[in-house]
Amino acid sequence: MNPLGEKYLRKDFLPFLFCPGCGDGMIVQAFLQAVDDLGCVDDLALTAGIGCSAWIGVYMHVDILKVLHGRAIPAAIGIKATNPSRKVVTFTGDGDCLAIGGNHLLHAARRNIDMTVVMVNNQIYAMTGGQVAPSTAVGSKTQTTPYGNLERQLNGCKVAIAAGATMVSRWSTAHPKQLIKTFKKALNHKGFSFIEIMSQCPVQTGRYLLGSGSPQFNFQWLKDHCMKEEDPSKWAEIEAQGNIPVGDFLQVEQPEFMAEVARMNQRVKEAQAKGGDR
Amino acid sequence: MNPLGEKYLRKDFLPFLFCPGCGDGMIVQAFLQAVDDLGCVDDLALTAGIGCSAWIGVYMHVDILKVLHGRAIPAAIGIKATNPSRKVVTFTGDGDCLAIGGNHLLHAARRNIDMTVVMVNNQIYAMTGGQVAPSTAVGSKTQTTPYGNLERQLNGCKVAIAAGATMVSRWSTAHPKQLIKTFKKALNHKGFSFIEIMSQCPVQTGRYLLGSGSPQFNFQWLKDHCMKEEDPSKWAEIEAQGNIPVGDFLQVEQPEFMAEVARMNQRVKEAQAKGGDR
Amino acid sequence: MKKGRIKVMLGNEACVEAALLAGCRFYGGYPITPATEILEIMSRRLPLVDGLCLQMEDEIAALVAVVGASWGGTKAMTATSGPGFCLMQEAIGLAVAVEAPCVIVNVQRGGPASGQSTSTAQGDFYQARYGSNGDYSLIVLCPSTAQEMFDHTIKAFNLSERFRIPVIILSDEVVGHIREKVFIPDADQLTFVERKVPTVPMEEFVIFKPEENGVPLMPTFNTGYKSPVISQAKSLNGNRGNAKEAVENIRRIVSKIEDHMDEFAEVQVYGDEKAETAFVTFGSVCRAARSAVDMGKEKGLAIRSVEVKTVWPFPDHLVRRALAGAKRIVVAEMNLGMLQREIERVIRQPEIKIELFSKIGGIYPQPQEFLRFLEEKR
Amino acid sequence: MKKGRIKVMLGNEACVEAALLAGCRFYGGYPITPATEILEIMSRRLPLVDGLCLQMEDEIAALVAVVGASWGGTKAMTATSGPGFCLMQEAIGLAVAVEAPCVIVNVQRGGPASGQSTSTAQGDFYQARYGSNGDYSLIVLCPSTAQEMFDHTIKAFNLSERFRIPVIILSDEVVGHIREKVFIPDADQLTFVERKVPTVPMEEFVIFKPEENGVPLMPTFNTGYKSPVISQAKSLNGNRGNAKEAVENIRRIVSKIEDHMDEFAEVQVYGDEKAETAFVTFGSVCRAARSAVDMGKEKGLAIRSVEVKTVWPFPDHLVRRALAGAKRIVVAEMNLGMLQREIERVIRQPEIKIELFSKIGGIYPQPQEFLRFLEEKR
Amino acid sequence: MRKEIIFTGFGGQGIILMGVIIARMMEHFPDLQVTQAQSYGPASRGGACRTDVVISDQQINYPKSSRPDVMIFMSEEARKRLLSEADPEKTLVIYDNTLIKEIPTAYKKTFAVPATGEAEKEFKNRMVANIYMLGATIELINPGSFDVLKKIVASSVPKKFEELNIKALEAGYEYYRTHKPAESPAASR
Amino acid sequence: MRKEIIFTGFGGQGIILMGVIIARMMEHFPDLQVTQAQSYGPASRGGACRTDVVISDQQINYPKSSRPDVMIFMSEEARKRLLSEADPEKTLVIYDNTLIKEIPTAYKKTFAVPATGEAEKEFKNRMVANIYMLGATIELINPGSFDVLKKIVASSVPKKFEELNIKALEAGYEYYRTHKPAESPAASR
Amino acid sequence: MKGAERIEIDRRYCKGCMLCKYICPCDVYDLGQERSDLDYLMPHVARIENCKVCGLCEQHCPDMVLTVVAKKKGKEKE
Amino acid sequence: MKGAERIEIDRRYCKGCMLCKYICPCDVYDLGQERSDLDYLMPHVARIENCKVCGLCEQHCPDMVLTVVAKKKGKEKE
Ligand SMILES: Cc1ncc(C[n+]2csc(CCOP(=O)(O)OP(=O)(O)O)c2C)c(N)n1
Ligand SMILES: Cc1ncc(C[n+]2csc(CCOP(=O)(O)OP(=O)(O)O)c2C)c(N)n1
Ligand code: SF4
Ligand code: SF4
Ligand code: SF4
Ligand code: SF4
Ligand code: SF4
Ligand code: SF4
Ligand SMILES: [Mg+2]
Ligand SMILES: [Mg+2]
Repeated sequence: MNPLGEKYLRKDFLPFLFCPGCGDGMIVQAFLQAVDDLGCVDDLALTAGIGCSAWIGVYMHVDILKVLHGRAIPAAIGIKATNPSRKVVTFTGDGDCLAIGGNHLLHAARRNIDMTVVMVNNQIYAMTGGQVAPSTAVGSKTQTTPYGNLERQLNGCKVAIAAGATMVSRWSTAHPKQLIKTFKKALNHKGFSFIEIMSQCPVQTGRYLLGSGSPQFNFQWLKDHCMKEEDPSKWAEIEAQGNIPVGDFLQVEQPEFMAEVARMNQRVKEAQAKGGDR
Repeated sequence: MNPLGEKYLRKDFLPFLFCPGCGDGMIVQAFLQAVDDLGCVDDLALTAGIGCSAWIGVYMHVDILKVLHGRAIPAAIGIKATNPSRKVVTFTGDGDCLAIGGNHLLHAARRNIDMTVVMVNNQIYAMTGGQVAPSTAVGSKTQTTPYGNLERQLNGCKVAIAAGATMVSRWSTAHPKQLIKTFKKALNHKGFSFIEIMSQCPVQTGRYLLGSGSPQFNFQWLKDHCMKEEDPSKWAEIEAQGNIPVGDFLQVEQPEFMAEVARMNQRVKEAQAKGGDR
Repeated sequence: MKKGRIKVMLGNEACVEAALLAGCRFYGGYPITPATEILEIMSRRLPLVDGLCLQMEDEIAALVAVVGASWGGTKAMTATSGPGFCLMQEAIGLAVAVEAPCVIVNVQRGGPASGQSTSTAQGDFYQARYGSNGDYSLIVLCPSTAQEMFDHTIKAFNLSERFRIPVIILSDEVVGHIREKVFIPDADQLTFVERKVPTVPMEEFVIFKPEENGVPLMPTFNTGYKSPVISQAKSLNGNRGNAKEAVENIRRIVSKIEDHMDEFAEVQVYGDEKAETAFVTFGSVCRAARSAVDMGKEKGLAIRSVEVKTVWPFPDHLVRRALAGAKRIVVAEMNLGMLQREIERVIRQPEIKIELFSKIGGIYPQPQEFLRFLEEKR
Repeated sequence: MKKGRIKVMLGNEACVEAALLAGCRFYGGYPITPATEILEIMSRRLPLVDGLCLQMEDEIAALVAVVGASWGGTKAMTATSGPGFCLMQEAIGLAVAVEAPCVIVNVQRGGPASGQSTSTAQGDFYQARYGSNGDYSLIVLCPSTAQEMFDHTIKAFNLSERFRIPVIILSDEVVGHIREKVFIPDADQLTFVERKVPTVPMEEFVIFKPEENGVPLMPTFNTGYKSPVISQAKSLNGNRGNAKEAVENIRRIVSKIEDHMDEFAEVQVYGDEKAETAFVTFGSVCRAARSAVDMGKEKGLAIRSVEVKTVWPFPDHLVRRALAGAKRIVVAEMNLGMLQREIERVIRQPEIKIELFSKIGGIYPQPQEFLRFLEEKR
Repeated sequence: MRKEIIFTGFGGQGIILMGVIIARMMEHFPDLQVTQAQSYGPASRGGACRTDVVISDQQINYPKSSRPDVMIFMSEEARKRLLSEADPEKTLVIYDNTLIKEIPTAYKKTFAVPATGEAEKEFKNRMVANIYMLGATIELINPGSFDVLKKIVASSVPKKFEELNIKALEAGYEYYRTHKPAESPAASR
Repeated sequence: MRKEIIFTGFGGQGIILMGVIIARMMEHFPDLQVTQAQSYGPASRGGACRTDVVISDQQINYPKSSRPDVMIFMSEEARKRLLSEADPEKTLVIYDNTLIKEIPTAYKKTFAVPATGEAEKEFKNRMVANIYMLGATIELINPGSFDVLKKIVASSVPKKFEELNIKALEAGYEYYRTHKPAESPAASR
Repeated sequence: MKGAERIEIDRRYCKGCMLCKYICPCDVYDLGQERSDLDYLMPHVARIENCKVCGLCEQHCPDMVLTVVAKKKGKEKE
Repeated sequence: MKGAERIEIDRRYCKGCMLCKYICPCDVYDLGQERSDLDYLMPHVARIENCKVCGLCEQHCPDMVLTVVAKKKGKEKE
């Protein structure tokens, strides 16, 4: 264990169940670094769904509720609703978040409830062995698209923006420094933040999509294909070249849901004290 | 029955279960007019979910599969998948489509499967008696937001665009002519089209949101608040005034899913005939 | 007699009233007839007590949010009807697996599928017990009056906290939509159970080690225990368990309830307890059966009506006792014969045929029909 | 003997092979261990026969798309495991209500909730029958070998078409993931049932009027009948029904199956049909029980093993017959006692205790343990 | 004493509210039990709509009406579908004769109230027909409780419609006083 | 005749494939039945991984191994967890001695194969250790079927790795020929 | 100029919403006294001579029960 | 200039992914011969003298098992 691990990991849960060279472990580390920098470990409450990436939070010694496939966001809402001062963070995979869980993303974003969704995008369903995900590129051969994927990608960041998220970023495991910074920004953002992290999965994505199961190769692939570009109007071009725009895309201030709830409750109780029933 | 009704309605299902002055009946008529103009009634196959608006298609004498709340789109996909030459149209409410069914909208749009989703937006859950919908304006008092709605609206058109729909329009029941034209465009569009129709619900929306249960008042409200504006950059301004942009927002050509499937099957079978197994 | 007040209330309203008294402060819901009033009234009432009522995007999100709120340290509930109850099944399993106390109301309507949204039915009898995957157990209570809607809701919260499980109130349209007088005891006249939280230092605490009563202490997220809570079969420390640990985990979450049934199981008998003719009923049908018993009495017919109040875990023992000596057993229910199967299982006397008086399609049985059934089928 | 070929296949693969032979041309699915191979193999095979395999966004969409495809006029199926099976419950009710023939495979894994994804279990026994809301019925088949995965899949398609219902293949991880020799008869050696479509003029056709066999003709969307198909309780012409019509509709969709059980119900007996000691099993446990019967025989113990192949509607009659004369009945299953309850219900002799040999946690029972159970519990 | 009353009409007329008001009144009668049960079609307006109120001095088990003492019809469709539930000899059949042409003479006890017509004519608002009807029938339902009824009506309608409703209620009561049926069945049982 | 073989190691070594290949071979032996059952942990790599193959001239009911004739260990963790399933007297314990230091002497029948070491050294590819191991053990599993095995291996791996795998297979077989255990248990039962 | 020969309102299904009356630019309708089969007060065609057969009422009728029958050509001048 | 006193690799959990070796700009690591407790070949710290204590290897190690211990200040000149 390195010192960060010594400080924050659940020793009795080790080793990580991730495969050798999996990006998920790197995300554990980057997140803990951000938490350490902010000194906010006691404020955290995490949720997760089902998938490899859903295990990221389990190894951290903080409150975590790991629920059903696709349902990490409503679980987070329940926790936040009852503990408004906690920093609630959801770890979810691209399948977990965009396939089965897509609707919850829309609705959490539109509510602008103060929480952070960290979506780990390894471009595949890894846990179940390499099936196509909504994030898999057109043409890719996976275990369920043996002749090439015909479905266009769902762009989590675009969807989050359309639904009303007030902070949206995308980075990769090859950007640990930026990632740490963005984590910190999100942890302090008042509202709904969405962070997509491109992450290597040597075993499934590597093997089926990229043609190599080597961790190094897969890590390098991310380095080569993630290009910083924060202007949405330039994304199409980058994407057309098979590359992935990364950066801090959006951060705006909007009324936050739990704060609005508190204001409403206050107002309603005052009105009632005055005798009106509405 | 007027002549259009005589020609196309299921006589033994009448009367419509809609309340007096409900916009849903006007949508039946406008849709049938479009179908009549195109002469495509035999090509149609409809699906619907649950809600007042979900009954729109039931009265038309065409194939219709009315399924579960929120699930009209996957039902349509199953029908289209097995009958690629049919014109498949889904009638769905704002709750049906954007609340419980939001995820299916995302995925049908990204697939660009050739079908039309007609989302009837009466800004409320009408069938169940006037609860808040994702389309209800902030501040509105409904049966489940007695102190005012705190959740920001989900904009179906924006979401459909972000997810990859290739045709997107919004009109209202106060625009029957434009609606008929847009229906015709959608019925001929090769790909996923999304049509949002602002519609009056005098009984729930009228009563709870707009303060009058009069059909005329509610109809006039739509006339007054729907403003033609097809440039997305100007929407925010219109919306800030409490108005609703309408128009034909988007139409582009992209590879259509069922056509791609057919090409793939062809290719794969040819490869197999040549002896390769992939 | 208890102190309190009397109010004419909708069954669904009585449920809300009781939930608030029991300390419910989070409600996650989704509208559906005939349960919608619970959500609507909650949305009016919860803000007044600093609670939160959320209309979620669907029933799945509703129950998962309830589970989140429960682990957040709050008493929480949801309500729905058949189609929504289907959607909640996976999350019911979740609540069982993560041992999150919560209350789920199913105000039954006609099925299958969309069925008959405004009509009553009792077709979710087995679904309430077995609708989720795998081995599990939970408690299901069946009220028949607005008063019982109130009483059972208090009981449901207490049992959910006592056992750390989802408790289901299996009501139906008749009970949810009836308006009648409800006695609301003053809060100090009632007993409220609260989940037990750990007090030992974090390092010494083993998250899923049961106390004597089979239930582990609950380190909710407001206690500072930094709890790992996963939906998989787990070992005592909360990590994924191996096969042996999985066995222990599953057996424990089932037996913590089934070994303590005498704490809560309830079967009532109305009418002549020694009568040879017995009706067996649950939920709203109890009421019609009672009237039938009364009518029978007027006509000189001795009848008992056995009312199963806690239908799951099925109280074999109590039902057997309540039916002891009965020669003719008629199960009356608004489905095609579900409770009947349990009675067949429990009353293993081949000479007694377990008859079924079944009403479906939303048609609530009339007392006269019970008596007619007894005559005609004789 | 039938003509055909022998191939070593995974149980899940045998299922696909049979489905394609039976004419399945649409598959809507979502990956989940241990059912994923069915989706994966379908995605390779269907394009070769001009079919379509769609990985949908979730299990709800998967089954609803299957129902759509079925009404589209195509034989269609899906497969899943516990958590996904939960999500499909509402749409199972839909398939029942709109009488859409389809096949649903549940390759069981450990529950509750996420449970043990890679381990076997039989905890969805009741869920398969009662997981959806309201009164309904459907057929559930339980294979125990890769060969039965094949045979039951053919049978499932045939029954689904015959009765216009969803047929569930309740398999488990052991059967889904076993590889063994499967005999694949040539297509002309098999019988395939196709749904009956109407031929009368559209105006004369009444969409939900049953034929003699209780099943209405199916005017699928490729027949030109302009069919109105709603998920509500309906009248014969397809419109929302009143109470009376609802009763008729619901009774019919249940009795069309339950009145014709002799067409498909299947219970097998392995070993000594007259033995006083009987195991009762279903699914993969049948195999271990057979080995136990053989081992017992070697030791001079006479045992019969009663294998319930079609578990729903539960074949009371056949099971009673297969158990006639048994003095000691041990139900062996990988759950905490589900089949046991049905046996208790069916064998109403108070002197016979229905014993339970239960293995959970993903631990497949060894034949020796059956014998040990017989000795120890004596 | 058990009295069963059925209110019926179509959705949107406020039929259910009539039952609710009667039920809520009973909070003021400690010795009486009450149940009010409703059933309605799926659409919010139109469709038959019905509520059963039972008043008794005993615990009420069966909460629906099986041999109604009073039936109040407020639409022609409701009359068509539900009149058969009335006992021609015993049931007092009250009907809105603006909407219902006639009741077969087989029904011995009847009382016609032009609630909708009066509401439209006198109050320019069909929505108060139900309250008018309540005023006209309260003496037949629970004699001597008009004052309680007035209180409950006032608290059951939005503030801004309170005056209108009370006026309609009083007009209905007046109609009763001037037109009441010969024999009051409420007194007779 | 019933022969039970267990292959075990960790995820990613291709343990399951070894069982699959043996099972598929049996298509070429009409008189033999075969079952291959597997179990593995949730992650795709790491975690214990195991497959049971049963070969018999009778119908195979119980498809798992309860008293294995042969066990093949390809990781230290697998040895730790599963060696207890071996019968010290009867089970032939085969192990990859690159990864497994030793087998307690209580186990009478053992055979060490440096599969991973050879794969790394000779073929610069750990991924073929399993095929090497198959080559080294086929005579102990199903004597005389090396040619069938070769055919099945060729059709079980991607075209571009076919040659490599066949070489590894042959190298394993060669290792067996030169190092085979004194008594062949396959022959002895 | 076009004119209406007659305007048919299908009394089986009219729900008296009066959108026809509201939308008519030529003040053809009044609120009537007659009730449809569904118990609603129907519109009354009070001033058919005003009708320009613009079709708006027919197009807006939510129950599709309204038919404006134009005068036959040649009849116009009568 | 900074230097490493030692580099610790926790053999209980190292999975031999060699991302440390890959990311190191100073060629400090070789593929080793020793196996971790999880049966993977671990990296070998072959040229510790090259190490600039940039921390990249530690930050990139997906199993958080790697610790670069910098020389204490003052020791640098030794
Ligand atoms: C309801 C349900 N359906 C399916 C599954 C099976 N399942 C587990 S993880 C997973 C996909 C995970 O993919 P992703 O979210 O991308 O996570 P990754 O493993 O790639 O990190 C699936 C389909 C499940 N557990 N529950
Ligand atoms: C699973 C499920 N949840 C809830 C319902 C209840 N329900 C029926 S319609 C409806 C809302 C309809 O609103 P919308 O889609 O906007 O249609 P509208 O009635 O407004 O046209 C709801 C919540 C249901 N039928 N099924
Ligand atoms: S399968 Fe992929 S994502 Fe999952 S642990 Fe392995 S490398 Fe990571
Ligand atoms: S409730 Fe509203 S949407 Fe529904 S039928 Fe009535 S007016 Fe139309
Ligand atoms: S618009 Fe149609 S339904 Fe409405 S009043 Fe006019 S004719 Fe009747
Ligand atoms: S056709 Fe035009 S002018 Fe004539 S009645 Fe209708 S709306 Fe008025
Ligand atoms: S990066 Fe970490 S896990 Fe990978 S080889 Fe280096 S020390 Fe081991
Ligand atoms: S700290 Fe930097 S220089 Fe030193 S070993 Fe690690 S990566 Fe190489
Ligand atoms: Mg993924
Ligand atoms: Mg709506």
